[in-house]
Amino acid sequence: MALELRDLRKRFGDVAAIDGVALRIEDGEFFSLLGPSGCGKTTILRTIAGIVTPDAGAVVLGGADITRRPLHARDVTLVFQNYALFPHLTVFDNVAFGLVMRRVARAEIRTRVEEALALVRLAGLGQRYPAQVSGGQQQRVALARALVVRPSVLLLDEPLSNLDARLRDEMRGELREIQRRVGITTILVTHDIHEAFAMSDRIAVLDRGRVEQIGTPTEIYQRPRTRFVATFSGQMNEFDGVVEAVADGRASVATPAGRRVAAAVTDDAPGPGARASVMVRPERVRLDPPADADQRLDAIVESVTYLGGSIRMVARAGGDRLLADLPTGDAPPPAPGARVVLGWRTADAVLVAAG
Amino acid sequence: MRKDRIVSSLAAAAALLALAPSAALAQGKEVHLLSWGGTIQTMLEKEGWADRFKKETGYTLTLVPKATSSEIIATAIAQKGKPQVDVVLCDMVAYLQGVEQGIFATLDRAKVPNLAKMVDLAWVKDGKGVMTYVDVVGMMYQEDVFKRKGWAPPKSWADIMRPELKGQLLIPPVSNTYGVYFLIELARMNGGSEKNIDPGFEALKKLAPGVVDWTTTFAKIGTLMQGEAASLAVFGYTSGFEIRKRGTPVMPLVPVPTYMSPTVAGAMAGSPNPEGASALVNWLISEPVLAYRGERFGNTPMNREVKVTGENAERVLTGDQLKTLVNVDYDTVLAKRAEWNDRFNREIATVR
Amino acid sequence: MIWLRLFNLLMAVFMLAPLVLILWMSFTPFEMFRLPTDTLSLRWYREAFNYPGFLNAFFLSARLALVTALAASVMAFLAAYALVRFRFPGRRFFEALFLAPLLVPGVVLGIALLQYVNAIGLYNTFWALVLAHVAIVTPFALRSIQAQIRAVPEDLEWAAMNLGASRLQAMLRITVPLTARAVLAGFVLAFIISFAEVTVTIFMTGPAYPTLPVRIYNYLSDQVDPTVAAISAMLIVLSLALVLLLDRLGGLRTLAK
Amino acid sequence: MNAGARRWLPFLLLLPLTAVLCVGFLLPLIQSVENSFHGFSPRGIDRSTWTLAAYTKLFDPFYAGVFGRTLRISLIISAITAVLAYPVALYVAQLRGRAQAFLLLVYMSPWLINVVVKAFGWTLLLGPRGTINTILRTLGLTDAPVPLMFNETGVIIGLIHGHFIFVLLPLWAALAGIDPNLRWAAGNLGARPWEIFRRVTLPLSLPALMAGVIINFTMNMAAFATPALLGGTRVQVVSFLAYEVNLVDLNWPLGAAMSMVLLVATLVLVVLSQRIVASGRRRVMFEGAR
Repeated sequence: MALELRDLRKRFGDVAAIDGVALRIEDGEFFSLLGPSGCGKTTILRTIAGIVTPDAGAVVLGGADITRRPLHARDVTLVFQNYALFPHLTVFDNVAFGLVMRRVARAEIRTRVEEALALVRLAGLGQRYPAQVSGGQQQRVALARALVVRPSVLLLDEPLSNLDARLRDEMRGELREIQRRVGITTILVTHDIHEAFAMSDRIAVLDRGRVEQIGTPTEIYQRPRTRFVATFSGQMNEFDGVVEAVADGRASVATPAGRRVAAAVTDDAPGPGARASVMVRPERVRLDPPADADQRLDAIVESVTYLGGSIRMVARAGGDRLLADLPTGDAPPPAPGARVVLGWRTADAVLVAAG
Repeated sequence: MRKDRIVSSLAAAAALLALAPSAALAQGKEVHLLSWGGTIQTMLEKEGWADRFKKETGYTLTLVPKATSSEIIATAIAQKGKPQVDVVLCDMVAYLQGVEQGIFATLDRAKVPNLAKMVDLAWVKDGKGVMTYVDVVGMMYQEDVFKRKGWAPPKSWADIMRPELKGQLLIPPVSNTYGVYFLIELARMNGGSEKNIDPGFEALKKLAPGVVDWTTTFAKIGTLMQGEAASLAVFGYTSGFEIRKRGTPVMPLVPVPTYMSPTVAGAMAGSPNPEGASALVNWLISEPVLAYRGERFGNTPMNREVKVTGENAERVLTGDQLKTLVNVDYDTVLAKRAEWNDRFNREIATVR
Repeated sequence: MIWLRLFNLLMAVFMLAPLVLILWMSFTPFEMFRLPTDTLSLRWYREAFNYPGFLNAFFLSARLALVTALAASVMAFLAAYALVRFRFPGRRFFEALFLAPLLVPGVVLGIALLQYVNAIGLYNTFWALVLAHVAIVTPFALRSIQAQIRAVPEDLEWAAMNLGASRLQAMLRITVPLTARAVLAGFVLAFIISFAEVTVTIFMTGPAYPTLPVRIYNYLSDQVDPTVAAISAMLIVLSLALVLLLDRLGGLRTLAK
Repeated sequence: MNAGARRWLPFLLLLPLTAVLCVGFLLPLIQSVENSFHGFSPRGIDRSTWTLAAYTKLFDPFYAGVFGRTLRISLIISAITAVLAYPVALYVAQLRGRAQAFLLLVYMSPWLINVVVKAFGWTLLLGPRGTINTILRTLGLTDAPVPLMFNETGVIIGLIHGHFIFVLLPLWAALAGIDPNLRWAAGNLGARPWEIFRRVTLPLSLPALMAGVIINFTMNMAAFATPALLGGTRVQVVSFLAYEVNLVDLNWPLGAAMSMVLLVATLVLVVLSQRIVASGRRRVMFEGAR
């Protein structure tokens, strides 16, 4: 079911935890709220669940305003960060809890719980207590417990943050797979960009209670609209300066050091005279750039680090420091101190207003 | 699951509880007597005197037991204006405090026929109460200890000042009825009186360092005497005999001048069952009850017609002896009670 | 460690000494509080059973303590839940009110209660005693329950509500079972304290409801025989039996969480 | 955060206990407060006049002295109890489940026996010819009996015994609840056992110790039966005097005023000590950080 947030606001004392958030999540979509800790993403999730009452704004589910609806009547289930499994109930009883609350018939509870446990690959563990299963299994119990009631929306609050790295990768895929199979509208809260990118249809990047940008993972990564989104979503080479001219979908920025850098822009980009930055992802920077790379710099290599899949080169071009992620090839990379030419395509550079 | 077993056993306990008979209050035919636990309670409930009362009058007698006269009278006063008890039986001094607060009704001679049989002395405050029996203030000493140490047995009140008895004494504090009489005697002995109590306090102050404990209850005196923590005590004469009877070798004696400590009965003003109250007061001063008190405890009945027989008969005072007793100025005692108690607490109680 | 153990043994002896002495003395053949020397006797146990008042008083006290402990632990749980889980005006006032009965001398509270209970027509009723005893034992029950509720993560309740439980259902199905030990401990403490209470009860109880401690207190006012020692000895044995029963039911370990 | 909860819900939950406490405690107490402002004569309370006489009387050095003694004795008892209870709690906390429970029961046992009867037990034990003095004499340690009763010593012994559990219980709960990892971590970082105790165990158990001591202290302040039976008139504490004033003198206004002053004084002390503990805890943590 589609879920809409309309100008949601919530203050805790002096702090605005949610500062006017408006979103629309489509039916069946996997949507992520991404941001650093303290950006208000968990508060938004708890507002949707009904644990937090907003000061202003509305939560609209499938066209119905549920802002004031008691949380137990919302049909929106939440997987808590620490899972919040009931320690005194068995895995089976934990999963059955929501069905019992909905007065589902006993026989049906049995089949549905067993289905749900099978779905998360926990068949046969129903009689154990939460303390008797592993962390990954606990996470899946929490997921089964939230899914078994067939909610309209599934909320996931950093569900993978308590797992070790390998399990996290595994669960990421599994979670996405289950979500696709069930086809449920899902909202994920996370501070991990890789998690958000790997799982989401769309992502909202949040900072200090405000939405910075909404888009597909590709859009967020390749066309960040703000400095915050650009730097939060990965490494960037930055050229700060003043916009000189905007024409034909490209803008050129003059840096204080006298360098001119260009970037592809859209209509709402900062106009001439505005302070702005041109940003380029390190993996877009090429060594000995081909002809289509119209931005070129002479630089001196400072360091080279072998990362397995790529090589991270740090180089200096005048006053600017440049990062370049180069593919590992047969040829050895240039040694520190070597003079090199680095370049990228204007289309790969983005322009954001100065923070 | 074991949690279920706990829950179910609790539930079972709760169910039992609901089924347990709640003490239903019999209405109307009930009389409440506010008095001591202890011997009175044993007499009424264990020895069947409450049943006898019911047989004789038709009323169910319920005792409201308290530990001390002060507690009895405080309970009665707390119910002032809306009493739940009918008859009060306690020590004279405390009883008079109640009279002063106006909680007692005047006894009706017609409804309490036994009043006609009482000695003149027995009238309290124009019929606001009647003395049932009296005890006298006495001393008791450890015969063995005195013999062992070669001390002469005590005979008079003055003996208590003997230097060798320092650290051997149990004396009731002024808050206790016997303590009041003892204070008055100390005052009189030293040229004072109820109206001039200073000499009494001076004497107490002299005694204070030699007092083991300012003891208020019979039970405590018994235990301390039995453990030879002390060897001379001032208390009720009958208590001395009771302790001796229980196997502690104390010898009770009654020094002259002799003070009596009366036990007074009376009806509460506005009591829920005035008829029953009259019947109970009448019964309390009747021959069988007072004869029992005399024979069992050596209490002197205030009913002229009671004949006491048995081993304790000789301890019961005769009519002539009664006339020789000291007349205490109760009006002064009453007016000064709080002041004396306060003074005792300030000047005497903590001296060692 | 050996010193700690030795010290603990010494303290245990100190704790048990007066009890052991009373137990021993209850077998005295003498008519006074006196330790038996060469012969032991059961006469005071016979006396205790011959005296009708004591047996009735025992059942009354047990009934009172049970009702008091049940009422106090349930109401203390509800109140503790409100105090822990909600922020509302007057919270500190309620917290102070629930602890205040601890601070008032029993004598004063007893007389005040006698007057008040008399005035509102509850004198000489069982429920007057329950009211007073709940007030007296609540501070003891409330504390441990409050601490235990605080130890239950609030997210567990939110999770239950999120799955469709109302707040009441979440409390009953999640918080109650998870705090059952503390509530049980509070229940036991409330029971013991109510069963032993003398100072307040002496004044306010009516004739139809003399509790066992009040009976004992009154009995000792002008008698001194060791019947009460025998009664106390039987109470000690009875509570030991109860404790063992509780242990069989698995409750003892829950007491010692 | 209290969505889903209506504003009146907490009050609804508080209602049963509050209602019971109103009838069983608050209203009687208010009546007694009212009494304390009325006049008194042997004829009873004079409800027509209002006066502060009862309170001004309490400024008398004698009453002040009784309050002082009560406070002093209560503090001594709490201090000794804290010192004695700590090692006991440490020991009990490291035992296994059942042994723990049985030992706690030993410490709870003073409550299984009537105060009055217990006082007779103490008389047999502490009296001039009681068990302890007999042992001391037999060992040749004393000739004259050591006075252990009818003085402050008796009251202190009796109340340490009677109110011990109220310090022990919270302290034990706190010590048993400390994550052993913390101690191991401290040991791993090079702390010796004594250091671990001083820097980890003690600070973590301090709030519970303080909570227990506060309950213990308030109970000492209000204790009646034990001081009366073991101390007698020689150790006059506020409750004992309140008993005499209320029952012997029947001066209820003064009795009520005494308990009001006791209640307020104890409350003030409790609040003050909680403040000090709060600031003390900050200091301990700061020290720990150094």
